[in-house]
Amino acid sequence: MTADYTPKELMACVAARELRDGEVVFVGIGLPNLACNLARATHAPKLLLIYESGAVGAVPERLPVSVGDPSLVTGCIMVASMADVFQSFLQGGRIEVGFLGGAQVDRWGNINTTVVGGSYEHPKVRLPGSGGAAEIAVHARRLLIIGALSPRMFPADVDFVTSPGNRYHGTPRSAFKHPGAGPRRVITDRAILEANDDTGELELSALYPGETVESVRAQVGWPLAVRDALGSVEPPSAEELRLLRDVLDPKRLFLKG
Amino acid sequence: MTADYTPKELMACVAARELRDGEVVFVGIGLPNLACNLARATHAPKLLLIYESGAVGAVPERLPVSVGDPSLVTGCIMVASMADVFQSFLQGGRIEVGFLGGAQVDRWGNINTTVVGGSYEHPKVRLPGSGGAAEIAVHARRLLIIGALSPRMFPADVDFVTSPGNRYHGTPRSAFKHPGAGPRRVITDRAILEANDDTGELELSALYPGETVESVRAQVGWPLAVRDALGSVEPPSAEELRLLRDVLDPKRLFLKG
Amino acid sequence: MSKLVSMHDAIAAHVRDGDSVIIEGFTHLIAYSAGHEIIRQRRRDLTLCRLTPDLIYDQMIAAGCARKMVFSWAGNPGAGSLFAFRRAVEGKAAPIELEEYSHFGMVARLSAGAAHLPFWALRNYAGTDLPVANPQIKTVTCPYTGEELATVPALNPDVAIVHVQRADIHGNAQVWGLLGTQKEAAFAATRVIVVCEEIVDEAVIRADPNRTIIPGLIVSAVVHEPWGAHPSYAQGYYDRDNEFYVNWEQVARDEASLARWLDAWVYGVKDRAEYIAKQPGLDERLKAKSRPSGVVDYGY
Amino acid sequence: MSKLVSMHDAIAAHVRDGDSVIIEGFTHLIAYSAGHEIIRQRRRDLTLCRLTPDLIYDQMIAAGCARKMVFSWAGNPGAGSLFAFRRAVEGKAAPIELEEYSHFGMVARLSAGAAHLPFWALRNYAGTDLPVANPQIKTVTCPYTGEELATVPALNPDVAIVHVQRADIHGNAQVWGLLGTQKEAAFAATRVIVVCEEIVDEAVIRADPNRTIIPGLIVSAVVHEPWGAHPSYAQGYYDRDNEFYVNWEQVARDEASLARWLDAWVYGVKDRAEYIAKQPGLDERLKAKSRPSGVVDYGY
Repeated sequence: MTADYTPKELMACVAARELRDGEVVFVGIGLPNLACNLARATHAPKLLLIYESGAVGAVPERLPVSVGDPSLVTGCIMVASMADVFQSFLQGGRIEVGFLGGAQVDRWGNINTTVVGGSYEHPKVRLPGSGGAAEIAVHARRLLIIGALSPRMFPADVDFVTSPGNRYHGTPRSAFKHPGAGPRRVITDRAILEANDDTGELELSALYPGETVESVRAQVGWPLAVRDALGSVEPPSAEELRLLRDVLDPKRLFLKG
Repeated sequence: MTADYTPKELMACVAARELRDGEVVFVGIGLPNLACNLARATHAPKLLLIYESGAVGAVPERLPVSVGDPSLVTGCIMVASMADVFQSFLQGGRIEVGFLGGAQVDRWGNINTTVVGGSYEHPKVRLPGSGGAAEIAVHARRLLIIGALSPRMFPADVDFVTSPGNRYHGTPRSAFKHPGAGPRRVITDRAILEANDDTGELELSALYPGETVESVRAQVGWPLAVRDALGSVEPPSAEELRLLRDVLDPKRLFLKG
Repeated sequence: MSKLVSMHDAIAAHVRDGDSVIIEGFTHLIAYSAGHEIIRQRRRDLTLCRLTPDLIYDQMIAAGCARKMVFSWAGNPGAGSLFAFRRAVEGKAAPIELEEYSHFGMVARLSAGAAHLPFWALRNYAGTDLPVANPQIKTVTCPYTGEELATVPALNPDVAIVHVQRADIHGNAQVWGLLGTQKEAAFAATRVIVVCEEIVDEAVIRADPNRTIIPGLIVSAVVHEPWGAHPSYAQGYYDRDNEFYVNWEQVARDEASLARWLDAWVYGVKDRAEYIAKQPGLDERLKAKSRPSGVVDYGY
Repeated sequence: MSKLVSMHDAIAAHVRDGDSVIIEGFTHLIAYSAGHEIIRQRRRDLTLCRLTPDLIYDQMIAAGCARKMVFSWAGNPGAGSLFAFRRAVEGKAAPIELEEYSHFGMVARLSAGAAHLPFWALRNYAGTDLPVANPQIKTVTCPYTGEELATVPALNPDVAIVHVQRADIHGNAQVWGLLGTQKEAAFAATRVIVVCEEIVDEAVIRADPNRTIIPGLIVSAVVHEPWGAHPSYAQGYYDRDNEFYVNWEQVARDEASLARWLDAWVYGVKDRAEYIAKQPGLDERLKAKSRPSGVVDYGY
């Protein structure tokens, strides 16, 4: 064990530990990809990675910089058309875990990757939009959200709901009959938030080393509920750090900062 | 020119002459396949053949005995999945000519390949069913029907409408908004029947050598209308016969009888 | 973890009385070996689904496996009739229930099943008797144009059995030549049995990932069964046994002679290896001549 | 009859002011060369459709070609923002109209377009603001289960432009590696321009017909344009130019610097050959290492 690690490194480790061997994961680039490959290199060698680009069972020989990187194709198990990715794999119920990030995540796990400030028609900041996020949030059997805590990123309500969380303007997710269970956990740089089984509200469930309830609450735009039995989070092991730094992201493309 | 030919040979020639160079044809096995390959070998070298099995641009080195024959695949231009054949090629409006046969063809060009006699539930004779015929009759821009005349095969009304013709229980085809124009011509062993542009009724439009209006009417189960200007049909040329007999069906798999 | 098992064990584990079963394959790659094993294990009350029932379903009907057939073209391709099927429908043998579509309708049903949608829309069936014969053919109104389109319901069989040219032990399966609707059938099914001509190393699959039509993650069992598609064919391996299809007319026209055929060629052999050993000369008669594809490059 | 023409002539003949245009390709095989020629020929009022607009649509927006964009993810993949797009939407440049879906929605629109259906159903969008922002997202009720499903309308662009690894002069086009949604885009469009890395003999296509994704019968023009997808990539030919994507942030953040880039690299070159000749060393930096697929056999 070592105290010499960055928040992003710990986030990658926490995300990796969420994954069980043999699961089918719909992966995005960046920390989710690092987390999956860290899991494959440690406790989950049979994790199956599917990218929205159509690469199934990818074993990239370099760090992919986009979900369409050619290294995801060379030596993968199957290339699916995007129609098959979304219809047969995702809507077909074959994806166990989905990973999403976003510019904003709210109290109910709704994610915004569309616009911030102003209106949809006249936004202050225009973001890229859904990509595959809306359907991942609908269909992945369980959804993990990953992102660094800040009041700006974690407001009480997002400016635009791109990807459905656990409640939409007061209506619970169950009313929409989405096949997936929705956001279960949010992996941040300070703590793990977890959805309340009854209400779907995100609550503080585990603190990273050195963090307190107050230090986390200060970064969140709503009165964050705190679980009775708060979990703790192990810092990265020496082996996890070695893999992340020497093998998985030696140029620190996604671990910097 | 030679008088020494069989009705089936002439049918194949007449069908071949219906095809224009460069057309995209949805082909079945037997006489339609022979006709297309005869056309390719004579006036229409760029005819493009598509089989419902998914073989596009096939150039079989032997006579295929089914639409899924491996000789249709080796050296073809594209193998399409059946979903693509029916959705993108046929429903997508890419097929100019469709060929169909059937156990029964009626006054309106409706085709039956399902049941003869009795009821649907308790038929006297159970036929194979639609296969791709229903959708070919809906979508091919023009439909050619091919079959030997007989009162049994050409009743006033078919026992079951498998593939739509030009009128269904009094309702004109136009009411169904099918993309294809429906059966335009019926190529038989004695004459060519053609659909009336207004009513869709099949009428006698051309006689084969040696046939008369009466000899044709005797084989048809309704009072067959006769066009004012009856066309005549050239017998097979020596070259057409040579191709059919020596090149295209030397074992007389489909030309016998 | 390997999913490789014997045909006996695959059928014993994954095909149960009362199941809906689809053995897909359009002329090409029909899993006859699996059908025969289902007959040998005397499964009953199956709902047999398939675009083109072919001889294999005729044999399964004759053997008493079927309660119902869901299909779009029931004939002997290029040769004639399915006689056991006809006897059942024409009142000359124990009846089976029918649910009938066109090819496009069956493809659409499997597309819906694979996509986990309850229905599929298509332009079809208006002005025909098919929706009269089958009330499962319905309509939907387009929310944009107001057009009325035909619909068919999703088909999600309990088991799909797919014969492929090659697979690895995890069930990653590759096919070339006619693709039929095997991919859709596999994704639509709850359990999937992959039967292959060749078991190959995972590295062979990974060298050409665009040829994979079924990923191992949806596969329950893998069976290695060379010549398992006879008398249908496997492009690049062996030709279709047309003689068999033509001769079948004589075998099947008569109930007793069909029963004798089943005794000799299905009940009377232990497995596919025995079935093949019993007909020497197949290799000389049907083995494919070589027509190589050429190589493409997956480097970057 | 050969359909092979120069990029200049293909764009001149098939892309008109006011057209809806789709240059499809997911990261892989993006027809940059065609986009640049559209800019050089100063097309106006285009509706640019595409899942991932990428830098090429950002360049076309900056050049004033676009009236509207139909899309699902507008970013610089792996690097950041599309700044010309953002300026247009954030009120800092001439505005463009937006019609926005998710990836699945766009794929569904193209699937409907290719199948000549007016809509496509999918399980999506309930409990999000996307149908609020885009009233074209509607619903339909399943005639079997009564479930309410989301729908999107068919997308049938006037022109689809697709970059492929190889094609023959008739437009029969083969792709391996990521397939994106190019096949659907081509079948959905009224006119299709195929741009290829390599023109091959028809015999090469016919030796491996399962690799064909677009048949010549739907193709209007074929353009031979080696390196035509740079800075995106062509599996087996050259790698993605990631440096270009990363450096683009600095080029495009400022309107004037983006205009200078267009002057130098689009208006300032006659064609793709000049564009490539202007950046020596691409070959050494990006040329693909070999990873052969292996051979399969199509014999019978």
